[in-house]
Amino acid sequence: MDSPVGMERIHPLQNRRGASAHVGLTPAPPAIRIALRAGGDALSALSMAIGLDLPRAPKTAVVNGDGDRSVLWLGPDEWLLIDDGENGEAADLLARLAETGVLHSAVDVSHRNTAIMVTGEAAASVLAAGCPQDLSLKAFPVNACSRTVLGKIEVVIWRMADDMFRVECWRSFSDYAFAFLSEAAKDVR
Amino acid sequence: MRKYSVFAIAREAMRGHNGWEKQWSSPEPRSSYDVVIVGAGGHGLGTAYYLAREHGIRNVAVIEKGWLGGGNTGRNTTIIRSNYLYDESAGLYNHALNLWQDLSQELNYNVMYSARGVMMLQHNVHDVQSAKRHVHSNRLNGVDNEWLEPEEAKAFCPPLNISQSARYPVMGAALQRRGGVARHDAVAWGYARAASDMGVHIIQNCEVTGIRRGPNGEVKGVDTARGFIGAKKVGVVAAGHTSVLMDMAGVHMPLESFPLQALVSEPVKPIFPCVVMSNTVHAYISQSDKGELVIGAGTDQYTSYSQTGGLHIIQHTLDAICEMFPIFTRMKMLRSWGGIVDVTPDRSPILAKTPVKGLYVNCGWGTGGFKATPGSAHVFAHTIANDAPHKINENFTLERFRTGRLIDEAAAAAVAH
Amino acid sequence: MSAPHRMTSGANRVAGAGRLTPARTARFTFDGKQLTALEGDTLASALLANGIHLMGRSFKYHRPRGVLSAGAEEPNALMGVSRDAARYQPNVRASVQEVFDGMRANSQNRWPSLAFDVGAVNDALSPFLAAGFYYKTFMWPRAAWERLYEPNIRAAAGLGVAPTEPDPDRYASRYAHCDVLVVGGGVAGLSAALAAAESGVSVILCDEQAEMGGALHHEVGISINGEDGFEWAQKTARRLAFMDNVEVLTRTTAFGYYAQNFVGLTERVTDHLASPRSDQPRERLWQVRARRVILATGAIERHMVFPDNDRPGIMLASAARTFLNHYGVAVGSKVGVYAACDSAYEAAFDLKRAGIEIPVIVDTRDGPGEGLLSAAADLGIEVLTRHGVIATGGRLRVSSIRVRPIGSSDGGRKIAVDALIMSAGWTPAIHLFSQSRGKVTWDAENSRFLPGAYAQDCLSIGACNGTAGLQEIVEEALASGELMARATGAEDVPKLSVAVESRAEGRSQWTSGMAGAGEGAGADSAAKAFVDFQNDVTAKDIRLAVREGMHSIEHVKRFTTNGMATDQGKTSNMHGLAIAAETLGKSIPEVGLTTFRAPYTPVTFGAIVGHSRGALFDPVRKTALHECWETNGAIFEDVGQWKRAWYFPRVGEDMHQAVARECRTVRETAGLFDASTLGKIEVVGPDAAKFLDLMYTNAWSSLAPGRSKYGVMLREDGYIYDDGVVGRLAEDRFHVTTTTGGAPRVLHHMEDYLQTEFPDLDVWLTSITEQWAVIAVQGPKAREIIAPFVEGIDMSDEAMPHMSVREGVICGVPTRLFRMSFTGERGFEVNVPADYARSVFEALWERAEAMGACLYGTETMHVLRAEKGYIIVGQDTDGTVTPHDAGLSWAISKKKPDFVGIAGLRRSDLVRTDRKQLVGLTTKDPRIVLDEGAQIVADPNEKIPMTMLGHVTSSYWSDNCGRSIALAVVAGGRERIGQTLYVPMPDRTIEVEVTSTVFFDKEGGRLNG
Amino acid sequence: MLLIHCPYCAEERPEIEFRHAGEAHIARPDAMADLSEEAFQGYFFIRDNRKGEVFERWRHIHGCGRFFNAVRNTITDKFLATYEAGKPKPDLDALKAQKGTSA
Repeated sequence: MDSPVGMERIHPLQNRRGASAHVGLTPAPPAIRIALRAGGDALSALSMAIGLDLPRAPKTAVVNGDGDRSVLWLGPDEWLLIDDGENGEAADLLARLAETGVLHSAVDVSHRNTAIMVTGEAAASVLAAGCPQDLSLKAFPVNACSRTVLGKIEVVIWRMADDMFRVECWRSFSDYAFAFLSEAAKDVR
Repeated sequence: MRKYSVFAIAREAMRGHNGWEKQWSSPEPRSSYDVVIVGAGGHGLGTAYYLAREHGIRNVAVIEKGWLGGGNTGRNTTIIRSNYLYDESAGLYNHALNLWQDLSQELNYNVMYSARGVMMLQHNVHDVQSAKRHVHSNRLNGVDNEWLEPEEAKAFCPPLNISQSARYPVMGAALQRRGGVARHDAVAWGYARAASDMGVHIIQNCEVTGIRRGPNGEVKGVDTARGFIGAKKVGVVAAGHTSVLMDMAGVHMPLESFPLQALVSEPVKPIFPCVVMSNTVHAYISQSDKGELVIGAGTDQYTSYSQTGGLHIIQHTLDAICEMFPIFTRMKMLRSWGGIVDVTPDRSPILAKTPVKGLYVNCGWGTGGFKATPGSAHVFAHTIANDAPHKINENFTLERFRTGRLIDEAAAAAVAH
Repeated sequence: MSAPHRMTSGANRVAGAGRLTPARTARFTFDGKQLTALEGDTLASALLANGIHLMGRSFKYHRPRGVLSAGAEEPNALMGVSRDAARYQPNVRASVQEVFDGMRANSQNRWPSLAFDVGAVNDALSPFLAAGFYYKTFMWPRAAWERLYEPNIRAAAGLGVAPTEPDPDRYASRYAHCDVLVVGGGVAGLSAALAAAESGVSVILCDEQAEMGGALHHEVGISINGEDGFEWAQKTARRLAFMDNVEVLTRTTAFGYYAQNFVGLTERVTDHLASPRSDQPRERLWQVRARRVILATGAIERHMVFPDNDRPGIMLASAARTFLNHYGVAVGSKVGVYAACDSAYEAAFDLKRAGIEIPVIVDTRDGPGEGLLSAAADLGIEVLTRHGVIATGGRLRVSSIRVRPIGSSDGGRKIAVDALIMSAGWTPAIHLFSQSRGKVTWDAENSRFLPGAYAQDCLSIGACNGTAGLQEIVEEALASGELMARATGAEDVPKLSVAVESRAEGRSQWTSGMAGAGEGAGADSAAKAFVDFQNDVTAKDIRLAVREGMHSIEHVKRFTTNGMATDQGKTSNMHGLAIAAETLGKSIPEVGLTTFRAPYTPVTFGAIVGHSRGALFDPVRKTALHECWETNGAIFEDVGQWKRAWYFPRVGEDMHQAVARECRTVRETAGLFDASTLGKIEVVGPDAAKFLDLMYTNAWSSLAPGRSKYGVMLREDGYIYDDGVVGRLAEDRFHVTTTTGGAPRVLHHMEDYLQTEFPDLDVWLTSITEQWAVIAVQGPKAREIIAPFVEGIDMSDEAMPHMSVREGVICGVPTRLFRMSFTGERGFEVNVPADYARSVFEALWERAEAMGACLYGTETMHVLRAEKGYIIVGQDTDGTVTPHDAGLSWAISKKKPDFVGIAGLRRSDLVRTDRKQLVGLTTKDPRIVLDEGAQIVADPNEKIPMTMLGHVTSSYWSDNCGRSIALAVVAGGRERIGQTLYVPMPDRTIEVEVTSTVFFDKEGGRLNG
Repeated sequence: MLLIHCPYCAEERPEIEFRHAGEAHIARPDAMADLSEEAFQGYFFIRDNRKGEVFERWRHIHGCGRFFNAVRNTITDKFLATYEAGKPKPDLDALKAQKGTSA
């Protein structure tokens, strides 16, 4: 995503890397994130605007065909939209949503959150060091997502593949999240 | 009652300890009493003791669902201090502290009150302001409490980590030297023995199932597992179960009961000389005479009568303990347990008459009732005997939740800005 | 590692016995003495192999003690074990700790040496030290308790020594979920796990020992599916471990059974290793949520309670059998047997077959189970039925026993032994079942408590369920595995069969036995017959407790300390209960059972804490601008979890000087400040204003878009809960700010009302605290500093007056620009998306610095706002302050029919005129800065307790005012303006005058200046 | 750590994702401004604190963020039901009977 002239976008986990033989920890690239809130009546119009069906089932994420935009169910009237920002800015998306005219709230939280990609065969067990949810494939299949707890912080965990999770957290907690996952990654048996 | 002394022990040692008497009797209940106390914990037994001793009211029964001293008296971490902020609380807890000092001698029972000092750690600027407010207020109220700089705190408690690189460095501490600990069981047993000796009936394994009221609403007695027991006055001193009992008399209480956990480590040789508390990181710790580290954990978030709590509560507490005392990670938790604490909206107790004539209530001590035991019992006995509060407890009323005149020590500690 | 030489691993190894490999040795020291063990040895087995029985001293009487057991129930053989100075662990059970090469073990609670311990004088004094003696003495003189008695009691108590160095080891933590958790890997647990696992459900199997097998460690002569029992156990464990749906954990103790099948396990990962890998945690905590739990925790053998039953060399029969059959160690050459239970016979037979002399089996009963007497006769062992052991001889190791017929009063017959093994029967290990809140039942026939009504979704099987007979145990286990698998959704459950043959089949091993004191330790006996070894509780102590009125078992326990040692009464509780019951003339269940509480065996704090140490103890929150402040030399303070820049000392400045300079510079020129930590909530929806009208005392509906206002939030009880500036971005969009500490709870509070009280309002709340970094630019030159960077916003006073908000662009990035001030100066708060904050800051600071502006921290912010009388919620208010008290009555809308707090605020105590009110204070001597928290009185000569009118909430040196200033809450304070009051300090009394809260620029002209 | 069924997430989740929020079904009085001290006391301070089944509020604060209600036994800590905020109190006897047969 382009930065305004001369203005460097400084990611809170910039240059952080962590890995062990069984797990990789990588800061996710900057992204557009919209906290989207709406009632049931508005969903089809909003879905149309973003080109993605807002999932109505709990714990579910959907991804568009190009894989550059996804929406995560966080609550019965709450979604997190993540867009890689290649095709526009947050403001464009907000405007498109506003144009629907339906009752909703869309708030730019692109900079509030940051994310860590946890990859590899041990990804789930590294997360299990601090996440009390059942992360087995059976209980937490690919494209399951949930706001939950990791150690002492709140995170959103999204399983993007069998062995790949995206962990979203607020930026000031990202140091902790990264350090926690690094520590947990040492304990892969 | 035969006096306890080193001579008595020597005499009994020579004859196989066959001469010791029962510490308290277990009589059949009478059909009625002048006063029935519901709940044989330290506060209840103490109330009976002071009724008999100070007010000459000896036709008293203390009725207990389980075994005496088996509730919060026998489940707490035994911390004693009186450095409270408000005049009302300082008055009440300092009254208790003054009584603690002579309690062993008064009861002829070693309750092992040990004034080894209670040190309350402060970890940020806001904490320091709040602690100093206490120190100043205590000084003008005649309550000892002094400010220690970090090095002084470390000198007072050598295992303390005062590294400035700690997550929450110690910025100082408030120390009450007269604060300390006592042996919890001994307090209940000592009061039971002394009260029993003056004719008080202690009736264990006898659950109260109802509180009867007469035609004019006044209290008539209690229904129990062993039948109806009449009483001119009834004092409810049942900690976590107070709401349940008061409901029987139609009085709805501003109380909620939460599980509170505590734990001890395996015993080790003396390593920890005092009591340390930290409200910021939520932990308190001392070492018992037996050598166990005694650690208080927090309450669970939900109300419960189960006397158990979650492991995550203990984790949270030990996180803090190991942060302040990194040498303790290799210590081992030997035993953990839970109690039920009754909490009022302002975290201060209710020690008062009730809207029901002849019914009195002593409750709402939350996590801190043990330290108040003798003072609470003393003024509650006064309240029952005179049908009017002692000056010390006159503000610990039920009415304060109507008028808004709360005694809110927790709120006064405020929160970080 | 030393050269493999058989004999080096101990003279008491029995050729051909045991399962350890003679070639694999490990060297260790005990009390400095160099010894050699075999790999797989426990400390206890290795010491016994080397002929060492004396392993510890008891807690109270310092009696010499040997190892009692071969397991977790060990009360005696506790040692300090270390790898190096920082890795020292006190109170380690020698019967559990595996030896590793280089281990150092030391005995405890003795001085100067284990063999000669001065503390043993307590044993001679024991008549004076009966149960509860300390309650009856040490009261005179009063002061002596703390100075003399208590220090001495404390020094004598305790066992090992606490570590004194920070622990270099790491601890790991893991949440786990499974369909079936099986606790215990004996025959029962393995069979159950297998049955469940074969059906495909997820299974966790854990066992506290190094290898699966449970009782098969000591039981030999068992064949399972045609092979040796222990071999079968190892094979089965391997088979399970290979299955994808199974986790097999050895050295893992299930220590706590919590609500809804939440079970805590600790896995000891490296304590047995000579050189752990650096990435290995020492222990791993497993927090398991299981849909079903199968408890196969076995049974614990009880000792016999008889006079002097505690000499080294006296141990449980099953322990001797384990030492022989598993470790290949003979516990003696001449081993007496004392039994009230058949299983001791099997131990005797095994020892005899291994060539160890068994001079006698003493059995309290009329006779043992079928076949045992003839088997004993076949092996040439003398059996004395209806006999008891009434005395033992030997000092540091048992050398003889004295036996006599039960009921006889003669002196009995002395038999020389060098070890005595005993069994009073087996206590089912119902600890976890009981922790799960299951109700136990009393099995009178076998004197034991068994699982009764279940409170959670679990099942007990095998010995812990009282099941006798291996085949029965196996059938029960398989059935339970199947049942639990089906209960968790398995449909295709294969039928397994496990065939068991036992040399001892038909002999009832797990039943019968006795609880309580035996021959010679009855009510009239003065002998020391130990019930609780570690705490030195004897049968007569229990009787004394009952005599003194301790009729509840909890009283007995607390009075005598029976069952309260580090073994938590695993061997002693039943005996204590039986003796108390007998003394009271009641049945055991009438006296009750003490409650079992977690942990089953002690758990290190480290394992419970896991990762939450050091940097991971608590998150450190840093703002997006943190590095900018760091670069510029900030000192930080902790505010909640945040690190905030406190002040920026230049070289040679102390805090006072730095703050004075920052304060002057802001008022003279300008300053930049990080306000990012303030909470921010975006409130969106057509009903947003209506909602805020309810949440704040102020009126919001009338606020025009583009304008902002200071808001006060109350709790329902009328006290100030939070405050902050709220800007209206559009008709349906507000940008709400909260205090730093209040951010999470304010959002929670608002969500609560929105969701549950006002669900019909169309409005949504989103936290944007971290979306926007906030650079406050305050001071006369504030506008000049930022104006060149701003696009699309007219910043003139006319277009953008004080308390305005605009959206636009700064430095090319989006901004929400607030014109507002917490300093009393013209000011702006520049909100920018956090990732751009550093770049924007650098651009602004380059210009600001050149213009003579400064960076300032929270301390300067505090001073400047105090000069203006602006309050800080949490400092000038606490949870007992109303808006009226704080001088904020103007912020309460008179027109609104409702807002949160409206009723509470009108209660009688909250409208008193003599409440503590916020005022200013100036000291008569302007140089004196009052202590924050100092108390205020009207009469400084009043005697203690003094009447306190209030306290100082904020106090600073104000360079701008050229004097000290303070805010305070004072009873009836506003009426007292102009009065003189006093602040008594320990060393002096300070005179103060009550003033208004505004000290600087009272007219407020500078806001627009 | 309790296991709590969130009616919005339609799943049981660990307690640390939730925050207890006190007794349920205490409606905020409509005419707050005119509330007497006695009525305020009853609304704000007096609590059932029952030993047995209680109606209580929880928020799935680290999950879907929703407040909901629960029926829980304070002796066993077992949940009898959870249901969405705003729904009426379920019939306790029916719940107990239902749990009794399924247990």
